Amino acid sequence: MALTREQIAQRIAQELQDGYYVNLGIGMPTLVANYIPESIEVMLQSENGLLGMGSYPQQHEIDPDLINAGKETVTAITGAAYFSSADSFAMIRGGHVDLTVLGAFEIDQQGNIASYMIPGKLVKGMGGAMDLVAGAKNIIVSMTHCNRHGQSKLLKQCTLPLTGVNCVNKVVTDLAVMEINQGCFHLTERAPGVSIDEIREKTAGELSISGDILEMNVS
Amino acid sequence: MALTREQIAQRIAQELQDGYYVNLGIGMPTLVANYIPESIEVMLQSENGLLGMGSYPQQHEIDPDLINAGKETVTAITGAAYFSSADSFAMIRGGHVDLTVLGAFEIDQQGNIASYMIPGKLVKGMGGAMDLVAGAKNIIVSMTHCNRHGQSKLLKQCTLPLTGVNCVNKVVTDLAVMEINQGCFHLTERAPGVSIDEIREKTAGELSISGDILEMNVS
Amino acid sequence: MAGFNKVVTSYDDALAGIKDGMTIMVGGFGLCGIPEGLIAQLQHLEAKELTCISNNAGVDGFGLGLLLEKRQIKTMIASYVGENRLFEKLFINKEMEVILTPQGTLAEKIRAGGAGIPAFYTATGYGTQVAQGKETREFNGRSYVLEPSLTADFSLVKAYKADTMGNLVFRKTAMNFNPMMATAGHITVAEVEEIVEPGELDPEHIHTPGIYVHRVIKGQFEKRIERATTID
Amino acid sequence: MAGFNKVVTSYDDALAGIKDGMTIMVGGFGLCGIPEGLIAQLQHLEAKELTCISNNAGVDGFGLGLLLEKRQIKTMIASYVGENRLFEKLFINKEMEVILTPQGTLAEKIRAGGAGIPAFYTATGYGTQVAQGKETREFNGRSYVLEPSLTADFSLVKAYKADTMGNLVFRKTAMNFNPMMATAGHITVAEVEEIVEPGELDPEHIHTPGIYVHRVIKGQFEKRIERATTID
Repeated sequence: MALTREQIAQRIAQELQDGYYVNLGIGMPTLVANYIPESIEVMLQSENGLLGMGSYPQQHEIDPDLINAGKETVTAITGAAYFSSADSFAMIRGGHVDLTVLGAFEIDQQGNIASYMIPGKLVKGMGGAMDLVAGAKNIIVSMTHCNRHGQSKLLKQCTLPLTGVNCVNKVVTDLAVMEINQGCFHLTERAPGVSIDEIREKTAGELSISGDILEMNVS
Repeated sequence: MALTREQIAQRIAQELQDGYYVNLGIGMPTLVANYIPESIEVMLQSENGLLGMGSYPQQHEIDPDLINAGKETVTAITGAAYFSSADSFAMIRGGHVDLTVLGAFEIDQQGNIASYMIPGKLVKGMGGAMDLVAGAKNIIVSMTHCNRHGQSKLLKQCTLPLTGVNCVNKVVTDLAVMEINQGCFHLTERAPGVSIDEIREKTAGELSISGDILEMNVS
Repeated sequence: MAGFNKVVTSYDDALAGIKDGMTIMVGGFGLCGIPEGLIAQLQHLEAKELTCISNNAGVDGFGLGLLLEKRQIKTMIASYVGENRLFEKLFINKEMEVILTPQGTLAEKIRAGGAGIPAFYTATGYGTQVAQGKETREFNGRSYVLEPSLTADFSLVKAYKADTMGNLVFRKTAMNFNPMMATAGHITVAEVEEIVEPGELDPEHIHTPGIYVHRVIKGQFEKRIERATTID
Repeated sequence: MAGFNKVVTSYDDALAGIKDGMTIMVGGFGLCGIPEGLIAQLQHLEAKELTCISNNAGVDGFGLGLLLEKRQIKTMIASYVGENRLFEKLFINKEMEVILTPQGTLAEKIRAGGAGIPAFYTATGYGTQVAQGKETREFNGRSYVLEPSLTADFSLVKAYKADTMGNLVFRKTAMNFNPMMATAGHITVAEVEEIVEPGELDPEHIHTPGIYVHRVIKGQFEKRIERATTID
């Protein structure tokens, strides 16, 4: 069965390693923070100027001067640091963030990503997404396998304006985990109960399947 | 009579205006700080990372973590700020320092300056001088009119490796004050008792003299 | 002798010299850390044909949204302009030019402007619409885009505290774009929560040295929250 | 689980991985704010053919002067190398390559390296020997030089305090080149006067966030003064 948003976040959280500095995009990627394994420590970077983002505040802790990149009120953990937007993106552009997780409208087999604009419909701007995909050492995209019309979002070539080129290393969808390299989606895991045929059918880009494809370990 | 080093500094101090941020180069320019008129306030920038440099410390105030760009121990005034070398030169390169005073081996009628290297003899490096001459809004050179061999240091064209091009606005020597523009030294003041003929004789570059040339007001 | 006292006591004095057609930087991220009173004064002055450089464009009726209401902005340079119906309408109807700029590139263009760097290369935006018409170039096998720097006639920033000499400190994530913008304005005006005497700010903790700040005014802040989100 | 504890307790651990031929950045301005123990360890390790990036080259017998004694430096990138007879001798006899770089350009090249900017334009050095062989270009009628950025295999920095997570604060003018170098090292090692627990450094006053710092060691500092100058 297709994963829920929470299950996608849970699977992505398995990619985290002890000591990682991580930037979680707005929306579904934010949920990953709820599934960080207790055996490791991870620091969250928020591109508006915070390293060491904590949970949402309790009502009495709300501080208008302390928000995340999604403009939600947050808290800071012990050992956090604040800095300017220039310093924050120096950190991101300079490749110091170990992992970035972000959503997308489309990705393609070249590792291109389209995530910020639907011409004529949704024109809000790229925010920090273009810097994040250009700068992070490792980029995981978190999204549903198909759009609401049932069309694949894993394409041969993106059709929407690009956020970045040749930058996505891995995608975790409600149906599968795939690595992207050498112009191809490489299936590595499937959602519990989802058939390889269904994944093949719903992946418009070049798909490579080899060896046993295990089921994702989510609860 | 030719001015002393202290008198040159005294004359340059008359160029300071209330509210100026000023960088004083190593050596003779440093003396300018001793002649800031009491009627105005000036902030001194030291390019190793201090805005608001104070006087030298008393013996018991010496702090190895607080030095100026000449590596001398100094103090900081009330309202000072410390910052990194990158931030310091952002300030300098960005044109935020109102006035830079520095020494030179040679200057020429194009406003070029040579101040950091005598090939085969003195090869210590340019330190911050190249950034200062490229960045400051207004540059005054402080030097003797002639070298120890009696040769003019105000030339048609510098002979030594340049520190910067088309950047010197004014020079104050032991003999004269001159403005530099349109490929010419313009004499504006002479040292008390020094004749215009002597200045003409000791200025190798193109010299323009017009109107009354007053004596400098130094004590 | 005025010396280094940068304090002004009226919003008229704070924005004296603003003219139609000027380029104005405005600090803040969303509604966090914006110079609320200076923006209101800008609306009050009715300066027109402005080029505004700000990460966002406020919301309907608050922040830079106030200037949109009066159609004061001709060109908007920003990274994210959502959460603002009027903005979208003006943008889609082409009543306003919008130059969408990646957030990190925007921050760096402003820093470069203040630091006397006319242009720099960044990988951000390579292969996207952002790079269209711009020079690109390879360094060590990777492709980069040449980005020119930005400066402004006025920079309007919000700080937590200032001393009378214009030294500024910011609070938490209300820092955001304010420090770079302070360096890139021909005239920089800081609206702050508290003005203290020189010496009360630790010289090692000053985020923006006073050399960058020309006027300081004590403001009143509503500090509206866009998305109050709690753990409860 | 090591988590974010960056503390090491021996100089061997602090510089583990240093190899002949590496590029090493070393913080400090003159003898102010230099990582004294890390430099001594570098001499002890006898790593050779090093490219050293540091504003200065120490003095005879102290700071980077120690590495000169053992001829460990192949190439020195610095802005000012006076006050050092051995250095002058090695330089003039061409036993060492020296790349003199204007101080502000050096600082910015290092900052750019840490910030993922491969190159930038500056007016500094235009028309001088520094611009020889480099691309120049006009922006708005003024000429600029293209300067590539710098990074290092190791950056050795000196801070006043670190917490165990690698957050750093510097003291007075001992800050100088240390913060940028911390961002530009593949491995950054901070030698500090005091190590404190996370939370003891105010998050708004941290100069270098721990993301840039891989190892922290408590050092012993002589803090030699080059020019003790008093008002007396």
